[in-house]
Order: sequence, then structure tokens, then C-alpha cells
Amino acid sequence: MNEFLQQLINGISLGSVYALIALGYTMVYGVLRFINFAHGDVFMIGAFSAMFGHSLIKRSGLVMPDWLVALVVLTLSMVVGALLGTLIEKLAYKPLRERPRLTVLITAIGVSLLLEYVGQLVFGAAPRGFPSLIESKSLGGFGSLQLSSVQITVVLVSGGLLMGLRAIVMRTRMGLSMRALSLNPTAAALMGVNTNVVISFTFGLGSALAAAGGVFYASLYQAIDPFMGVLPGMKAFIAAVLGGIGVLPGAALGGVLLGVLETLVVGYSKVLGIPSGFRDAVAFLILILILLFKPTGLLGKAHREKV
Amino acid sequence: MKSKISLLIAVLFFGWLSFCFSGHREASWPLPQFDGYLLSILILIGINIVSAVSLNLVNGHTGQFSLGHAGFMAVGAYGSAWITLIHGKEILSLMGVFVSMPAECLFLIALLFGGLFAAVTGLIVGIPSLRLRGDYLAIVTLGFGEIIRVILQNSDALGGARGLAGIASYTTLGWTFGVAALAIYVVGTLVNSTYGRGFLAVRDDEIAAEAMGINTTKYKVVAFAVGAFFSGLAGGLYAHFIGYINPEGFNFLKSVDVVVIVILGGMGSTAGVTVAAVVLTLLNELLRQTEQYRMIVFALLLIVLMILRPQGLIADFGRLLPWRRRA
Amino acid sequence: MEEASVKLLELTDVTIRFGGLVAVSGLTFHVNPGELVGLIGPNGAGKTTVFNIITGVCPPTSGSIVFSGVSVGGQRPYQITARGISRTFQNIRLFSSLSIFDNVRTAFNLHLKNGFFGSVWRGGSFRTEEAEVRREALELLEIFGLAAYADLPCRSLSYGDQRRLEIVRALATRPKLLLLDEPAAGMNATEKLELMKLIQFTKERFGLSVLLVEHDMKVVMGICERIAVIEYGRKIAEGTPAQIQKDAKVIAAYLGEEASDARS
Amino acid sequence: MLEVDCLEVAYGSIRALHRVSLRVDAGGICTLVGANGAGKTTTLRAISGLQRVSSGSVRFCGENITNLPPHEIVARGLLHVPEGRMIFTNLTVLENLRMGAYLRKDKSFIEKDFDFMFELFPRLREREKQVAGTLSGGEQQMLAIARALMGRPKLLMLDEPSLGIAPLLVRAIFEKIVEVNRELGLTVLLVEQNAHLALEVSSYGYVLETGNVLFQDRADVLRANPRVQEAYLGA
Repeated sequence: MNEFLQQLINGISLGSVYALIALGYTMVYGVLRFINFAHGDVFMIGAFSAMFGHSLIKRSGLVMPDWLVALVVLTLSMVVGALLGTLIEKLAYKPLRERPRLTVLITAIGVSLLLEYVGQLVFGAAPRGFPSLIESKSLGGFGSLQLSSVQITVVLVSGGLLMGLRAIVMRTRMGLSMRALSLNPTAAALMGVNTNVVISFTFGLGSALAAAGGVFYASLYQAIDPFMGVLPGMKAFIAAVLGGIGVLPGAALGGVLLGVLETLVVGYSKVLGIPSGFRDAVAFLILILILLFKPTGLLGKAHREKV
Repeated sequence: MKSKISLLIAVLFFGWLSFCFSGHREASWPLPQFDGYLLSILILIGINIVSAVSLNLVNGHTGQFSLGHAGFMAVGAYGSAWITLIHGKEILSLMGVFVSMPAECLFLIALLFGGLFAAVTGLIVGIPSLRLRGDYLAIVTLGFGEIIRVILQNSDALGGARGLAGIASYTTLGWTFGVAALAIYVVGTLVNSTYGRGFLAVRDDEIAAEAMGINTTKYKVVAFAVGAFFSGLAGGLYAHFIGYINPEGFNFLKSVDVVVIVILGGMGSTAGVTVAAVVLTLLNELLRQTEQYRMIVFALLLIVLMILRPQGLIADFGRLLPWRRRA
Repeated sequence: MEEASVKLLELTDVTIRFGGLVAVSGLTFHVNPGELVGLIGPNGAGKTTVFNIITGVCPPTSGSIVFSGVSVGGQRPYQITARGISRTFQNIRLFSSLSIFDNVRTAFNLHLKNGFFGSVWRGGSFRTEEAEVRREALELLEIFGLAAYADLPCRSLSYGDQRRLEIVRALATRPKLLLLDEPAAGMNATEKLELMKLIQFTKERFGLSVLLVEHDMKVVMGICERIAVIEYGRKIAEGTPAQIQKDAKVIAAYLGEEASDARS
Repeated sequence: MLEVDCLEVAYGSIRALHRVSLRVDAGGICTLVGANGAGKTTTLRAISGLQRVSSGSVRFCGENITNLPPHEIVARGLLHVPEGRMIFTNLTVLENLRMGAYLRKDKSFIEKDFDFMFELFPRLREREKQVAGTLSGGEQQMLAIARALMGRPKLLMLDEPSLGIAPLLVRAIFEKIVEVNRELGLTVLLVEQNAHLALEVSSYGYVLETGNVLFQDRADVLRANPRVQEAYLGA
């Protein structure tokens, strides 16, 4: 039982990172109907910005309490992520607004590869250690159950960011126009919404969350490299599809669900009789099953093609 | 009619090449002797032609964007290596009595086995995923490709993550360009028939194609199976050229390599894709010293191409040929 | 038994729902062999949906569809086309990257004996068949005056000619029943007159039945032998053009309430 | 108020509009009638910036607005209720209305206008908190009109307000259009397939055929024109 709870906790903390990245996929899909393949690489850039930000603060000699350093670093990487996201949209995707979705998908693959290999050129291919932004200590005390401060912080802060996002989407004017745009771009334009601004904002917001996800992921695993975004990126996309692409609560649900499932499969690989190496295949298997049996995802609605 | 002439010329040319090299790794008359490096580049060009032309049938002609091509190559590579490496001696001893060229026959059996196994995998992947379209299909095929890789990584009988080493070097220029000629011929003739125009119809408008009596599912599955068969052959050629294969060599990036060739050549243009395979293999070699720049160049190429010239750089290559020019 | 074999297409109590919306409800109507039937109704009444039901694009939620005595409800579109129903589309759906000739040629697919292996092997029977397809396709294009442009991309045709090509393509599947979805949309008065002649000519020349969805009253009243009117997915009237023009329900629903006194 | 001069629109190689010219005078209701595919919707889309114009010009209140992005045209007081209503199905009725007032800064007046809309369309008040997708076709059309009115337009363009709506409701909606026109002095440009009803409420009309203006005249004159009747009755 304890072991199960332990796996569950590990799964939820990993899942909340997936949820953060998945939100970006879902938001972009909502307004532009395409899969932003490069989203996982914004996640990577977020982690690297946090690392450089951290060392910059340490070297500057400023004395700050640890929590403030962590906050500054997180904010910094989210800002970098947001800027990068809007920049990518402006340069690579905006010229393709009226083109077939496949053209945009191929471009997105190009952008993804570009970020990875420029990253490799700049940061080097070898994994680097990621500084601990918050002191890592065990908060255990429930029998053999291990709760680390990092895990708890990741879950709590992710939860906070999700709430913040919900507030923006549900309560602000910009959020209203985002929802309107995803429901009907033509009608939104006819209400006076400047669609370019809303699309840029959506990219920025989604990318900021991905960058935050990168910081958390790096804090959990304490190592980063230019290709760290590839698998979490794809898994987060799968999480978005699982929850119903275009549906914000769906992305959060899908992320947590996927994190938990994946951790459980690894934790119980011996009992289930699957090698733990199949960890990464689990997500893809879920994707294939969901697309075949419930392509709209758990919380999504169906669209029909007009003939 | 004119496109048939250029197809015939291409097939004859590759057939002649393969004749020149039959049975040997070195060239025979009337071609000069190649040194090992040039030879290996030529073989790589041939393998890339096979895999790009076959992927083009799926992604270009039929419009079903697949990102799992490397998975089928892996199946072909492992399948054929499994025959030659693990069952090679038994089969050879069986054949030795009956045929004069046992090694070639063994390789043929291995290639066919790899290709057919890949085709079957293609069917298994294709039948369920072809209900999906566009970017969803791309992601699901990517997922299947990754699953194939993970399965290989975890199967001890095939060397797990270490892969298989010591595969016999059966691949010659003759074999490579023979298979390339076959791939170009099959894909070329296929889409140049009333039956084969169905592939293009499926790409242009699925609903109209169904309404005109075309079983779109069947067409997509056939495209997938034929594409997988030839990529399996490409994988087999590759395995018996390099001599060593591991699952990591058939990851997502390998699929992207082939996709780049198809896009550069122009989706749906066999001639363009063949030329692109040559150009990009050479470019690859030029950039080999500066490996870290290679993918950056490819990535930029993809982005710029999609924005400025989504139909591909060489799509209209065929029209430049003098006998295909129209008034 | 006797009766069923008389009617070419028979819809009985057909209903289709999309989510909560009932697009077509309890529709019953038929087409006799050799008949030219019009299906009219205000925008959004469900006419195109009826076409989509008949051709298998949207299988009905309930009700039966019988064509030539065989139930075709729930069959895939290509299977229904193979039974002898072919159609055109409201918003032209040609195979945009193919030539005019290839657009027509592709529609012969249904009747091919040479499939994958035949096309690769290119033996005698394949060559005979290809020549046959070529001859027939060109003949069809010739009849409709498009043969001279056969090798041009279909996008280079004018709007009216694209509609014509769609009809040619539909004929290449050798249908018994041809469904035309708003063939006159976007045409001017002269083109509409030509279209009317073309439809009647096609019907006689190929011995077809035609079911026509059309907004232009002149076209519908001018060539249809019988007209069914639907509104909100229900049939509200059926009869000859003369009867329909006098029907109070139709005038109220379709032509506007004031229509009756405006006519004189 | 609105002057459209020699407007040409092409979709690829197909020309949808050939030199369409029309004028809408302040305070009136003007109608565009014509068969399906005649170019009515394209004309409205070209005016509101949804469709690129290949040549010709659109002037609104003396200002050239040709090929401006839609949101800038809205900002000048020209609102378009598109064909098929295009309400935001997953937003509530109130949120839909709020979207209509998207560009307005006068917060206190917006609240008042909500009340005004609910007086104009009492059915909407009953469904204020409901998701708009659950409304009936007629209610959705009312919402679409109310949503556009929330933008305090100078000119309102309505595309097929009777589409897929029961005849009784069509009457009601047309009465509302007339009411809005009279009470608020709002100029209306109407596209409608129900020509008789549309011409009955309008002051001026244009008849379009295959992208050309066939006739234009006072609405009552058009109603008496045998060729207009013929086109609609097929007699």
C-alpha cells in the first residue's frame, strides 16, 4: 500500500509537469488547430534559462533568501519562454496562417530541430547538472513513505499556475477573446478582436507555462540537456489528446493521469511482466488507444466535416 | 506517355548500373574502379532513393503524412539480419547443394523476408491508424515508430540496446541500385495507371474519391504496405552495408531524414524525390565533418521551404527534361 | 414485391440526428426509373443532408434506403456508388491536382479488372483496359465539349465548366441515378439555360434518373417532372411543378408569406 | 454612409464579384437580394474585411476602409452579423453579449446596454446564464443581432437572418430589425433570400446575379418588378 502511495506521489509530481506543458499544446491547438511540435523545446530552453539565471544571481553576489532566488529564476525562465514562443509564432507560423495544417506541422518539426541543434551547439550535447533551487529534503514520516520537498513544491506551484491560468482564461477580457477565437475565429474578428494579438498572447502564455514545466522537470531530475524536451514534449502532447485537445481542464487531467500511469507501469513492471524499458512506449500506446477508441479524448467534443 | 519514357530511362539506367556491379563490391567495365569512400556514398545514395521513393508513395502521392518510416526500416534491417546472421549457416548449408551462388540467394531471401515482415508491420500499423488524418496520423505513426524501437531495445534475442553486430557485407552497388530501380519502377508505374490515380484522388479529396467509387481505406492500406515493404528493403540493404545495427539508429530523427528528402524533392514527384535523395546524401557527406551544423541546416531548410516553396525545390524537375517540355 | 421493383430509389421514414439536432426527420420519398425529380426547400432545410444520407456520407439514424431493390442504408459511399448512385457536390470537389482527363479516368476505378499487380506488371489485359478507359473517358469529355482541354489541370476551367466536369466525372462511374447538388449555383441566366438543356440531354443520352437539389426556381420548375419540398428536415409537399407553385404551404415556407398576393 | 465602388473579388481563378457598386444611405434599411451563389454573402464579407478585395473600393462615413483588417472596421462602427449566426456556442448568452462590446471602454454603459438588449429580446434574459449552443435557432439569431448591437454600430449588416428559422420567428426578427432601425436610427444593410419579406421592410434594394448588380431601385418598385417576381417564383 505504502509503495503504491509512493508511486502515486511520484506520478502526480511528474504528471503536474506534463500538465503544464500539455496546456500549451491545447491552447495553441484551440486557437490555430495545429500541433506545435516545438513546444517541448521551449520547455528545454526554459530549463536552461533557469540554470543560467541561477548562476548569474549567485555570481552577482546579491544576497537573497532561497525562496526569492527560486521565484526570480522561475519568473525569468517563464519570461524567456514567453518571448521565445511569440517569436517562433511571428517568424515561422504566422506566414503560414492560411496554408494546410500539414505545412505548418512540417515547419514546426523544423523549428523543433532548429532549437535542439542550436541548443546543442551553444550548450553542448552532454547533460549538465541542474542547481537545486529549493533545498531538497525528505519530509517523510509516514512510515516508509518518502515525500521530498521538491516534489511537494512542484505539485503546489504547478497547481497555483494552473489556477492562475484558469483565472486569466475565465475572468479577463483577453481570456474571453481567447475562448471566442477558439470557438469561431471569424465571429471573433467581427466583434473587433485583433486575432494576431490574441494568437501571440496565447503562444506567449502557453510557452511560459512550458518553460515553468522545464524548470520543475529539471528540479525533479537535476540534469538538463538540449534534447530533454523531446520526450516530455511528446508525452505532454499525448496528455493533451488524452484529456481532449483544445479543452483546458482536459490537458491538466490528462497530464496527471499520464504521469501516474507511467510511474505505476515502471514501479510495477515486475508484477505486470513488462520490462521497465517500456516506460516510454506506455505513453504512445495510450495515444494510439485513445485515438482509436475515443479520438475526442476524455473531455472533448466531436467535430464534423462539412460536405 | 512522356512520363513513361523518362521512367523507362531511369529504370534502364539503374538496371545498367546494377548489372555493372553484379556480384562484386567493385565496379566492372565500363565504369571505372571506385575507391571505397566513393563506393559507400553511392550505396548510401541508392538506399536513400529506395526509402524516400517509398515514403513518397505514402506521404506524397496518397497524402497520408507518416512520421514512422524509420520503424519500418528497422523491421526490415532486423528481419534480414536475423536471417543472415542467425539462420544464415543453416540456410546456406541447405542451399549449397542446389545453387551456384548461395550467398546471393541467402541475401535475396533475407531482403525479401525483411521487406515482407515490414509490409506486414505496415498493415498492422496502417489499418487502425488510417482512420486518422493529417497531424493526428503523423503523431500516431511517430508513436508506432517509437514503439517498434522500444520493443527492439528490450528484446534480448536481437541484442537489446546494443544491437546486432557482425552482419555480413552482402550489399553491393548492384543490389542497391537494383532495388532502387525496382522501387522507382513500382511506384512510378503504379501512379501512372487508372488504378494508381486513385492514390492521388485520395490525397486531393477523400470524400469525392469515395463518392466516385474509390475504396479509400484500401488505397491507404496498400500505400502503407508497399511503402513499408520498400523501406524494409532499404533497411535490409543498410544493415548488410554497415554491418552493425542498433535500435537508436532508427529513431525519430532517421524518419525526419527521409521526410526532409521527400519534402525537398516535392511530395508526389518520384523524379524530384530521386534527385533530392542524391543531393541530400551528398550534402550529408559534405557536412559530416561539422555534424553539429548538419541538422541546423536541415531544420532551416524545412522552415524556409515550407514558407517559400511548399511544393518542394525539385518538384518540377521532370518538366526540365527536354522530352517532357510542353509547348 | 412488384411495387418495390418499380421504384429505383426509395427512402422510408429516414431520420438523422447530429448530437441533439434533428436534421432530417421521418422523410419518405422515392425516385422512379427515368424520372427527373427536384428536391427544394429554404436554405438549411436539410437538402444536402438528404444527399449525404443517400450516398452514405452520413448514415441515417433510423429509416430504410432501398436502391434497385437492395437496402443500401449503412453502406460505405464507394459501395453505394458501385450500386449505381453517383453525385456532384454543392461546393465543387474535383481532384484539384489532376488533369481534366485524369479526373474522369479516376472515376472508372470501380469497373477496373486490373488492380495493383496488373498496374505494375502492365500485361496485355492491362494495356487493353487502359486503352478502353482512355477511349471512354475521351468520349464522355467529347460529348460535353471538354475533350480539347483534356490534358489541362482541372483548376484552369471556368466555374461553369468545373461544374460540367463534375457531372462528367459522376457519369464515368456509370450510374443509374445521378444526384446533382445545386448545379446552377453561381451561374448566370444564359449558363442556367444551357445547364437545363445539359441535364435533360444527359438524362436521355445515358438513360438515367436524376435527383436535383436546386435553389433556382426557374431551373427546377423548368425541367423537373416531380418536386418534393422539405422544410426543417420534413417533407411538406410533393407534386408536379404546377401543383407546387400553387401549394399554400410551400408559398408560405419557401417563397415568403407575401408571395401569394404579389403574384398576379 | 457606405459607398461600395466597382468591387471585385476572386477566389483563385474564379471571380465571385464583378464590379459591384452600391450605396447605403444613413437611417434606412437597404436589401441585397439574389439567388444562392449570386455573391450576396461575398459582398458583405468583402465590406467587413473578411474577404480580400482584388479591386474597387469600400468607403464608410467618408473614410476608405478597403482591405482593412476586420477588427479595425468594427472599431469604426460597421458590424456584420454573419451568415449562420456564428454565435460562440460554448460561451454563455451574457458572455456572447460581452464579446459584442469587446472594443467599448464605457463600462457603466455596457451594463445598461445588457438591460436594453434583454428588453428588446426578453427571451434572452431568461437564458442569460445558459450556454449559447443550447438556444433554439431563432434565439441564436436574436443573440447574434443583440451581440452586434452591443458594439453600438452605426451600420449593421445582417446576412440571412431568416436562415433555418421557423416562419413565425422570422416575422418577429424582422419586426425587431425595423424597431431597431426606427428607435435607434440605426442603418441596416440586409441580405436575405426571403425577398418579399426583406423588400417589405426595406427602403431600397439591389438584385444581384452571378456577381453583378442586375437591378437597383426603391424597394416597392422592385417588389412590383415582374422580373424579380419571376426569379423568385419561377412562374
